[in-house]
Amino acid sequence: MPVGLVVVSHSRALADAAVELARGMLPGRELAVGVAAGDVDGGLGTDATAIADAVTAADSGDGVVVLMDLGSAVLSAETALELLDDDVRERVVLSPAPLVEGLVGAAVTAAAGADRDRVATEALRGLAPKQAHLGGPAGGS
Amino acid sequence: MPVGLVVVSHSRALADAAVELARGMLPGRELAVGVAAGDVDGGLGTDATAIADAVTAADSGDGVVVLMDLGSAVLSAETALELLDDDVRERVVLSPAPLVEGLVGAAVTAAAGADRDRVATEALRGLAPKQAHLGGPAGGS
Amino acid sequence: MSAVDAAALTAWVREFARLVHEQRDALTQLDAAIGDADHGANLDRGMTAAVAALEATPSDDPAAVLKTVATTLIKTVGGASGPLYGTFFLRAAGALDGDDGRALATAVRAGYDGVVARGKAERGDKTMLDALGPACDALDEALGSGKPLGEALGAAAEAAAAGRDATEPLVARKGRASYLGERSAGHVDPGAASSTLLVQAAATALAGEG
Amino acid sequence: MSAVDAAALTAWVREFARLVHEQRDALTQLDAAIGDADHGANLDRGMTAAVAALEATPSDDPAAVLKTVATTLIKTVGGASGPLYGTFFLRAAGALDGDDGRALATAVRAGYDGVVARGKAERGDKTMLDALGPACDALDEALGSGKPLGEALGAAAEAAAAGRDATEPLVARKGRASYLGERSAGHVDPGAASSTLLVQAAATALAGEG
Ligand SMILES: Nc1ncnc2c1ncn2[C@@H]1O[C@H](COP(=O)(O)OP(=O)(O)O)[C@@H](O)[C@H]1O
Ligand SMILES: Nc1ncnc2c1ncn2[C@@H]1O[C@H](COP(=O)(O)OP(=O)(O)O)[C@@H](O)[C@H]1O
Ligand SMILES: [Mg+2]
Ligand SMILES: [Mg+2]
Ligand SMILES: [Mg+2]
Ligand SMILES: [Mg+2]
Repeated sequence: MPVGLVVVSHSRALADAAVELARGMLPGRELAVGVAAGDVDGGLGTDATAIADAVTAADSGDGVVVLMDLGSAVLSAETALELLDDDVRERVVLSPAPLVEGLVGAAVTAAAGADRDRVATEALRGLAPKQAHLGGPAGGS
Repeated sequence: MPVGLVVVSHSRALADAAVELARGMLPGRELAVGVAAGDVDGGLGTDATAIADAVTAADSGDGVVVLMDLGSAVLSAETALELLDDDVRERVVLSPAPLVEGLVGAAVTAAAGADRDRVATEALRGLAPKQAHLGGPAGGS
Repeated sequence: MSAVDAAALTAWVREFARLVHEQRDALTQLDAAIGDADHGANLDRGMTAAVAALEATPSDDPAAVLKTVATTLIKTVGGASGPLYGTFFLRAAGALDGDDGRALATAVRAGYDGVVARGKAERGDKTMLDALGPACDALDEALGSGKPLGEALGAAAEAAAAGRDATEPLVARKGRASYLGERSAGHVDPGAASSTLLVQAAATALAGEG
Repeated sequence: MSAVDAAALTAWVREFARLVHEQRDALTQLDAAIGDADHGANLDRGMTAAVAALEATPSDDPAAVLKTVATTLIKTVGGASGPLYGTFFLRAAGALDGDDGRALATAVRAGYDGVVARGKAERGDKTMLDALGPACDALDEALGSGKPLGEALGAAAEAAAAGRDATEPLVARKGRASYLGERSAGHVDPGAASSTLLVQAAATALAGEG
């Protein structure tokens, strides 16, 4: 089973679209990506209990890499860790990678069967092609 | 007039949701963000002519910072530069920042009236709070 | 002598909910100045749900009361204050051991430490810590010098209010308001204001306990 | 002697469109193996639109013909090959100066350089450069040694096909296929295949010109 992926965002639409984009990189290949996004009413917000549920569902024993947008999404993801069973929690990585670019890198790597650390590493490298192409983080036009 | 912002994505839904998230950081403040996303049929893809139009519309003389998702979105944005008038082109920065996190940083800074270089710099810093919170780019759970 | 038991904690939660509901618009106004104008709505939604959850599943276990509040806030608040207050109540529930004032102070201190750990802010960053921190200190000090709980909580509420007021000139360094940089100065932090209500609610509801 | 004029370039574009349409499924199959299974569809959509655009606004200006193809591909292809082929035709249009074989070779070389500048790939990265590059070299060499344009384009088409075939064992280092790493080896690159059609179309349509 591939490493699980979960996208945490303030926006359900953003999370769903990011997942669709990542899936577009992998036509014909199966990839389960959990989504925990939006507040209880579907507005902008995050819900740590929903994140905990998504992580538990995404974990098949090989762990889960969680990508978050920013701000309180990070706080909610950390809070979700407190709600998880100890054995699941140990297998979860909260990734500081960029949401969209990191998700694509993680998805492609997870679909290839890589382990959790490798998937997390590729998530962090998600920006590298864009930065290399545009001439580094300091690059301009 | 604030610096213009344009979001280039393979996915219209992704771009719109990212803009909505950035606007959520700025309640009550006006912020125009141009979107050039999706292929001509609304599928996943990018269109350099649409990007050039969005940049031209977003430019009020103080320049435009363009955020892209990845891959051919970057190629299309660069191609769009070739389609622009010389004077507009000189005022455009293609940012290697992460799409979502960079857009939020750029939007908040642009709304505060900062100049183009400052907005571009803040876009590049968009990941910093998440990375600092989670313990740096190498950080895990 | 009565005790800081499940009923007392429930009364505290209800009083906090009442104050938040009453101050909802004021809290949202504060958040409109330096944030996204939702703090009052967020917390009122969360605390209304917390009171409803306690009514739906009342418990004799004081820690269970705090845990219910925690998970309800985490689920329903949506914004940064959700995981932060949620962590406060979660850690307080985990640390609660006993039903006297000391036990309450220990639990509240653990909750505060949880907010610090979660949000990675420091006092002076213009957050709820600026009200909660002084309140914990005042509570510990008053109990340590032998004051009764009611008096100690009164001192804590005063310290919280002073800490809240002191956020006004500060520049926000954490949370959404930090995006404003220098322009965040000149406004009281909404989370510091709601935290002050939390401590004031304790002073009102738990004055006669422990 | 006839010339590489607007009509000749239009014939080249039409022949390329015809070949792409004919090979549409084969191109998509190649992309299914190491990409996202859309290259044939992308390019067929783009070239069909390009031919339609040339019909809608025919021009006597050879550069205008290439420019129309460029902007149409940029607009309608959607994937990476859109800006890349778009840049090829845009830069070729900008460099076109004259209507003989040398002028064509110069324009095509400028187009190739544009693809290099745009995509920042190198030969050997398993991209369209692996077919276009050898084709440009063969064209320059043949014209340089005095061969007529028809023969020179034939040599270019052979070089493109050889370059295309040589992409099979390569590991992709640019574009979407690079995400596959080592697993991209063992398949011909779709863009190298379509570029070969572009050069073959020139050999067919422009054989008697210049
Ligand atoms: N990292 C943090 N540490 C402590 N408190 C924080 C932190 N981030 C935000 N806060 C508190 O949360 C309050 C804002 O809550 P709220 O408006 O409900 O959330 P949001 O900012 O997501 O809309 C702030 O006024 C501040 O007191
Ligand atoms: N950076 C690049 N430089 C040169 N050619 C590239 C580059 N990236 C992709 N390509 C070419 O584009 C082809 C894929 O085109 P296409 O399938 O239409 O686009 P996409 O990959 O966006 O779906 C590849 O086979 C390759 O030849
Ligand atoms: Mg708020
Ligand atoms: Mg909010
Ligand atoms: Mg493709
Ligand atoms: Mg594609």
